[in-house]
This record gives sequence, C-alpha cells and structure tokens, in this order.
Amino acid sequence: MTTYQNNDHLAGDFYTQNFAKTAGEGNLILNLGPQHPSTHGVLRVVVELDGEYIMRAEPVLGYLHRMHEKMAEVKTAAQFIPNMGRVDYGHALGWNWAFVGAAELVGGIEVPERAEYIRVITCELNRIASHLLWWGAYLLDLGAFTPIMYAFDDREKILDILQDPTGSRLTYSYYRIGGVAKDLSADCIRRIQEFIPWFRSRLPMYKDLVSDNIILRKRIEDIGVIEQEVCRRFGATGPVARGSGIKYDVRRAQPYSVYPKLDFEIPTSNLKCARGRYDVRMAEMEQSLRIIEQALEMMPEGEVLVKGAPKPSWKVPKGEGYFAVEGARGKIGAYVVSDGGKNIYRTKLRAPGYCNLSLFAEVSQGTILADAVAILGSLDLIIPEIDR
Amino acid sequence: MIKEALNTVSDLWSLMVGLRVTKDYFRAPQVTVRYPWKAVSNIATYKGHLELVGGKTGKPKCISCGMCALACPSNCLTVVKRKPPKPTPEEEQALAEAKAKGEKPKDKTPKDPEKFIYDFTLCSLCGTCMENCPVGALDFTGSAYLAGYSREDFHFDLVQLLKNQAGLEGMDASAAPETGQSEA
Amino acid sequence: MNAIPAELLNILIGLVAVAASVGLIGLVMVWVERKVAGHIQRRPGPYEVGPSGALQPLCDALKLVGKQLFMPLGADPILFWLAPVLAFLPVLLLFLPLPVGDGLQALDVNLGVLLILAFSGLAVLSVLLAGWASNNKYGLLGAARGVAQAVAYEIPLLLSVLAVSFVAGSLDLAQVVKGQGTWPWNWNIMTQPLAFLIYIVSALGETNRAPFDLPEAESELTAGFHTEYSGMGFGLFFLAEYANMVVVCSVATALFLGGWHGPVLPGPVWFVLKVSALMLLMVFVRWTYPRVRFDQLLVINWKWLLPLAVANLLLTAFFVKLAQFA
Amino acid sequence: MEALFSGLSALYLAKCDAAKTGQVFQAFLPASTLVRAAERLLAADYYIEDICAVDCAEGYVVVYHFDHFEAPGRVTLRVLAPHASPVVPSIANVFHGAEWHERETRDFHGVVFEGNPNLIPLLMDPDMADCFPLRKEDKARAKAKDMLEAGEVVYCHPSFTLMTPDAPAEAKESGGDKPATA
Repeated sequence: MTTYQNNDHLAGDFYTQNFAKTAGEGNLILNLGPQHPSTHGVLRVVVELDGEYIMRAEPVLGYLHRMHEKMAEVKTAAQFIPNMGRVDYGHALGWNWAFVGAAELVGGIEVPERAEYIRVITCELNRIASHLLWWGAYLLDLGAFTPIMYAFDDREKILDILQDPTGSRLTYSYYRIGGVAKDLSADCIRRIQEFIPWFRSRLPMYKDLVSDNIILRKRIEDIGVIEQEVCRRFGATGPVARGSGIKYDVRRAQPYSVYPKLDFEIPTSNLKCARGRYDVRMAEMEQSLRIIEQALEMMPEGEVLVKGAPKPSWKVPKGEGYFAVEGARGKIGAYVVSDGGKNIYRTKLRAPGYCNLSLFAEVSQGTILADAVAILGSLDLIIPEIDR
Repeated sequence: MIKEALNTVSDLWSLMVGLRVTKDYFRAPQVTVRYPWKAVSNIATYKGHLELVGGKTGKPKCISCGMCALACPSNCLTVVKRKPPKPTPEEEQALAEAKAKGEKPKDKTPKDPEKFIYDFTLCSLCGTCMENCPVGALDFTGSAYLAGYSREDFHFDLVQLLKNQAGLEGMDASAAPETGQSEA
Repeated sequence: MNAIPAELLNILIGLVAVAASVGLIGLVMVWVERKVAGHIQRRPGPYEVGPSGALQPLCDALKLVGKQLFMPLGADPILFWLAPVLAFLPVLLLFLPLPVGDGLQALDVNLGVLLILAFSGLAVLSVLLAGWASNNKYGLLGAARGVAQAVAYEIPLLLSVLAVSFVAGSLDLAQVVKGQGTWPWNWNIMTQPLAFLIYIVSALGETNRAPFDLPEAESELTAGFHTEYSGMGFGLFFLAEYANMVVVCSVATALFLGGWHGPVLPGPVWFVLKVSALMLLMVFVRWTYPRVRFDQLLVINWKWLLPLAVANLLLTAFFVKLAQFA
Repeated sequence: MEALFSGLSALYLAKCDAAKTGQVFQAFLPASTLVRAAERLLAADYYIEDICAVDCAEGYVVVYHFDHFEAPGRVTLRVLAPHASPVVPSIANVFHGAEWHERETRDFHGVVFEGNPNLIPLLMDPDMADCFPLRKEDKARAKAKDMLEAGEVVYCHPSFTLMTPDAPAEAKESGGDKPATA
C-alpha cells in the first residue's frame, strides 16, 4: 500500500500530466497504448476511469508521425507517389489515387479510359482487402480469435491478385500521374473473375459465424452512437458517416473517374451505433464486388498510361487543387498547392481516420472500457494514416 | 411474450450455428504453407530488389546515363561511369590527326557502368527507375527471401551481381547478395 | 488403528499422482488447445517439435522455467509471489475426490462435491492478490472483474450441483456416479438437463474461459490480472487454468454424464473420454465466440442463470420429496 | 452562397471551377469574422474537411475546407496570419473536429489558434514544440496570388490585393497584413 502511493515520480509524461490536471478526485488515469492489443499499432488514449466507466478520454497521436507533408516538399510529384502507399497500409491504392488525382487536376492531365477502369478495379479490390483486415481485427478486439484467420485467408487471395500488376503486397505504389504503371495481365483478370463468385460464397459464412452471433450483436448494438450532427462537427466520413444514416459517398457525391458509369448502391444504416458501421462495411464489400464485375466487363482495350506521361522531373504547373476519393475509411483528400517549381509547394493530406478518431473523445464519454475498445475498433483506425 | 421467447431461442441457436461453422472448418484442409519446407507459389510476380539486365554479350545493357539515379525518390542508386580507356599510341596519333582536321574525336569509352551501387535499405521498390530507363536495363528480381546480418549486406553493386549471376547460373538468387557484398 | 494409516497412505499416493498428472494434463491440454485452434483456423498449429508438435508445450514450459522472474517496481513482493502459488496449490486438492473409476479415487470422502466447491473458491483469492499486488492498473481492473465474476458464478454452479445431489441423495461424487447407469438415458443429464446447461455455462465463467475470460480480457486489459507475471509465475496461472478446466469437466462427468459408466470399455477409459469430450467443447467455444461484456456477464448470471438454477432446485426438491412420499 | 458571407466583411469572394480546383467557392475573410462564418456554415449543414496552412510570402494563409453531405461542393475559407505574429481565432468551439486540425497546423506552421481548448502538440513531440517543420525560408516563399486559384471574382474589397494579379509591390505588403491585424 505504501509503495503504491510513493510512485508519484512515475506519473507519466507531458500528456498524462496535462490530462491529469483536470481529473476528478479518486479517478484512475489509464494509458491505453501506445502498446496495447486493441489500438492497432501505436495509438495512445489517455482515459480517466471511474471504476470501469470512462469519464474522459483523450487520444494522443504522433507515435508514428513521419511528416509525409514535409517529404512532399522535397520531392517532385512523381517521386512522392511511393510515399502514398506508406500512409495507409490498409487502403494504399486509395491514397495513391488521391495524390495522383490531385496532381492530374492541377496539371490538367487526361487519363486513358482503360487506366481509369484498372484504377477502379484495383482500388475496389483493395477496399475489400481493407475491410477484411478491419473485420478480422475488430473481432479480435471483441475477443473472437478465429474470424481474422478466415478474413486473412480471403485477403490473401486479393493480395495475390494485386501482386500481379503492382508487384507488392501491401504498400502499393501503382498509380502514375496519367495512368497506371502496368496493365492487368490476362492471368490477373482471370483470377479476379474467379475471385468474385468465390468471395460471394464466403460472405454467408461470415454472417453465420459472426454477424448473427448473439454475443457479437449484444457487444456492438447501441454502442458508440454517433449522431449526424456529430459527423458534421467532426468531419467524419466514410462508413462512420454512412453508419449514421448519411448517404454520402465521394464516388457518388463528387464523382471521379468512371464511377458515374457504374451501377452500385451506397449502403447506409440508421442504427448510428457500432452495429451500423459494421453492417455498412459488410454491405460495402458486396457492392465493391459488383463494381469490379461491371468494370471488368466495360473495360476497353488501350493504353494504360497517357502518351507523354509526366517524367519524375515534371513540374506541377501553378495552381491549387483538391482531389478527394472514397477510401475504405472515408474521404481521402489531397490538397496540392504548386508555385510551378520543381517540388510541390504545399501538399496537404486529409486522412479520414484522423477526423473519425477525433470524435472518439466525445463518443466514448460515459461508456465502459470494453465499449470504448468496441467503439475504437468500429472507427476502423489505421494509425500510420492518422499520424501521417 | 411469445415473440420474445422465440427471439431468445433464435439467439441461442445463433451460438450453435457458430459452432457448426468452426466444426466444418476444423475438418477442412489447411490453407497455410509450411514455410521453411514449402515455398509459396506466387513468387513470380513479386518485385524483389533491383538487378541489371544483361545484354547479348552478358554485359549490362545499361548506358550509364544516370536517369535512374535522377528519378529515384529515395536516392538509393549511384552510377559510376567508366573512365575512358588509356589510348594506345596509334589511337593517340589518330586522335591528334582528327583534332588537326577539326573532327570531333569519337568517344571510345565503354558505355556500361563500372559500378552500379544500389542501396536496398533505402529502396521502396516503386519502379520509377525502371520506368525512366531509356534502354530497359533495370528489372526487379523475384527474390523475396533476402536476408542479411548487417546493413552492408544490402548495399549491392549490381554490375558485380550480374557478373556473379552469369557465372553462377542456376544458383539460388539468395546467394547473390553475399557475393555482391564482398565485391562492393 | 489400521484404517487411519491406509487412508493417509492413500491420500499421499493420490497427491503425488495428482501433482504428476496435473503437470502432464496441463502440457497435453496446451497442445490440444493449440492444435484444435490451429485446425479451426485452417492452419496446422504446432508441428515442428516432436510428432505433430506434441513436444512443443514441453519446450514452452522449459522456456518459462528458464525465464527471469520479474517483479514490477512498487509491487508487494510477498503477495505478488503468493498469488501464482495460491492459484495452483488448491487445484491439486481438487483432484483428490474425483472418482476416475469404481474405487479409483484418491480421497473417498462423503463430502467430495463440497470439498471441490470450497477449494475452487480459493482461486478468486489468487486473482485478487495477483491483480492488486502487481501495482498495475490493468491488473487492478482485471482483479476487480475477476472477483465480481467468480463470486457471481459460484452461486449458480453450486445450485446446479445441489440439484443433482438432491436426486442422488449424496454429496459424495462416487455415490452420485453409482446412482447412474451404463447407458446415456440412465445418466443424470436426462433428469437434470437444465442443471447441466447452467453448470457448463457457470463452469466457463468460473474457470475464466472464453467467452467469459474477462479478468484477462486481452484486447481490453492487455492480460488482466497476470499482466505483470513472467516466467513460471505466468506458467503457474496457465497451468492452474487448465487444471481447473479438467476439474470442472470431471465433476460434470461424474455428476451428469454417468462418470465411469459405459459399455464394453473399462471405467477409467470412459471417464477420460467423457472429460475429453467436454474439454473439447470448451476449446471449441473459446475459438468460436467473441467475448461478452462485463455488465452482460453479470446480467447473464444474476438475471438468467441464478433464477433458473433456483427454480430448477426448487422443482427438483419438490419432485424428490414427492417421490419419497409416493 | 454569397448570401452566406454577407455582413461578414469578407475581403474576397470567388466562384471556382470544381473540375479544375476541386472547390466551388472560396472566401478570404478577416480573422475577426472567421468564427461567425464557421457558425453560419455549421448552421447550413456543412461539415469540416480539414484545416491547413500555406506558408506564402505575405504570411501564413490558413485554409479551411468545408463540404456538404447532401449538396456536395467544397467551400474554402482563407485567413491570412502574418509571419510576425501568426494568430487566428479558433473555430474549435463551433466545429469540434477543428481542434485537432488546428493543433496540427500549430505543430507544422506555428500558427496559434486563439481559443482552442487544448492547443498542445498533437503530432509533433512536445519536447520540440517550437520547431515548425513546414515553415519555409524567406527566399523560398512564393506569393499567394501565384499559387492560389483566383477563380471568378464575385466581390473583392478595394484594399484587398492578395489575390489581385497586378498590384504594385508595396500595396501588396500592406494589404496582406491588414486583414489579420484588423
């Protein structure tokens, strides 16, 4: 007892102390992370606990901060593309697309149609892979160990497919300003065609094993209710906003590429809780399959990289541009300001997870610790993307 | 009341359904690859570290233009050009004659690089160098199982690597880094 | 004069045999758990050391023994090291009254069930001590959960066992088994299905097995009450968990599944088979379901299991009395 | 859209081509009316996308991006913070998500957001809180009008010359610093 009380000199760093200043009498200050099984990397959340109830929570970021925006200032536009794969390992191609799209917007570069379709196909495959990663990891958070293995089994197939054109398995740098790096091979297309029905047949198993399970339903229903107004104030997008009943998808709202030609639905849920976000993501995987199916049919022959595509020494012309794509976690934005110099003057990367996480402090208030973990997981966090 | 009871039953039944799924998969064949004993089959499309492509003579196709080094986002390539060979007396004479005539002497320097230093620790395998090579002299190896004991193990001289490969045709690619390193 | 030394000898031999077998059972169970988990998840599980990786747990145990025993700053040294010992020692005693076969029992005591329930109650103390003494906030939360859970789940466990005792008219496990027959329809599970269900669910809660593994809930509390334990300190908790599993499954076998009764094969074989089947069920449950939330755990107990168990007990008592009059 | 900014003494309003810049409307505001503009945007159901700063020759142009869930179209607010004392009022009490974006901008550029409830380092190490990685050196700074899209001007305050292409050099400096100090 006495030893327990004499540990004031150990009472944490700047953030803990800053947080503890306003803590209530007799409440427990607990650091969830930076090393914690359910923070998916190096997120840290300082929480004030009364028993198991969370009085206050404050996420502390920056443990994986790599200053990509500074790196963008010392590289030419084309040289910066490999960085984008490293921003978000879950949906690397979405980030590829956002930055490449912004450069194309400012540079006024047209992309060949085949390249657009390839982008759609690979991006949607990547989205499924990202959702599977989330699904497995989320259930791991909720204490089910087996689903992640099944999810990775499926995800492995997607990675095998994407390995063909991109050459890598996680941190893709595949899109180029004015197209993509490599055409899809016939073998790759055949494998995608085989994958679609196979994955459709797996989805009922996911439902049986997990989605319908009473324990899971009780764990995620009515947990972390996010009102639409909260989404607005915090700028939450993607499945988080759609799980709150906001029918907002960048692919439809600010259409880019060939998405207007494709027929797909935007799944939403009015439950507003973790269950809503869960349902939206599960439904999105099916929609992605539909998109891929159509895109494969409609894909024309032709070039995949525009003639006279920018070289690495290409200077982005003067001007600014904001290009947003729908990533697996929400709206990925790249804001590019160029003064026409060798390197881009200023690149701002809008990470959807960053905005989604910022509402955690508000939503987690008054919940119990286990729910906080369930909420954290339902926001689908990829820490490298949040810290950039 | 009855509806509630039915719901409870169906809730409990969902637990049984879950057990059925795991039971089915318990009996299903395994999907993992026992790695050290078996290798994965999809390595063909994988991008490993860079290598120089040999021409017909076995010499690298590379013309030492340095476009790759310029394009590289992470500055991991250094191309060391060859020095012009010391001219023989006859050549020197011819050179003087040509100069007298006002002709520009023909550069006899071999174009292939003397050294092609490649720092794999910095490389992010983006492929920008390959795309900007005017003669297609660079390619990715399929080497996924590269391992080393120190950072220096990943500093390659690609010219040396190519020579070794030509000499050791058919040997495992993973043996290459060590030989490359000893020369670098 | 003669009877007392024989009894003592019996207990001594039993204790030695139990201590040896608990270690062995622990190792085997670790292997089974990992192997089953592997196959459920479509991977082989351990396979390098020994045939099908059977020696892997032994290697892990050796590793655990060889590791440095680490104690965090500010921990209470006595309580900290007392906790794993306290977790493990009572488990040894729990094995004594288990009737593996007809007459094959280390301690033939007419209050066997009571003995088991009493000593298994000590486990909660070790959880509390481990969490409190390790000066770790996760440990503290885990301990708080552990105590609330263990205290709660002991009650329906006890009530469901009592219902069977009413039917059998004895608290002696061997007597309860003798009251049952060879075939499944002669077992107590036929007369007491509800008690069996309640027993299995509360046994999962009592042994901190998934989906009720809240005191050590990995994704919330890192490792809960044993966060700070390394080496054999952790090893003892681990071993105690598996030993506890064996005990609750054995008790379930003796009370509900006819114990050593069974056709053709000798009694002990049947007993081991039935215990293994129950353990396999527990392993499957762990690798299938998500974890319940803490408040839900208590709701399940206080709002469902306890009323059901009480109702079951009252009904049983009523019918037993009725049978006596009839 | 213009009505949204009426009475806010906006310095510069312009329509933009979404296909070229990704924005539909931009407004250069004096720092004093920024919070009111944010309140109006929230009332009009806009959501906050991000906040960032661009280090221009005239000062830090703090850029706020807003978008709409039902009627998509990006609205950009800009505020100039002079290099000498980069202070901008915080909108974190209107759009709560802005807290993090503002903290990030402070980390990167050293722009202080007055009124932010928790202006402590977010992404950068608190031990090096006075090191601002995205601040540029004087000679590396470019002029705002050279980079930022002028768009189709709806309104331009006479004294506002930041975005006007052909202003003489002296007028630019004074005009640039004016709104932030106002």
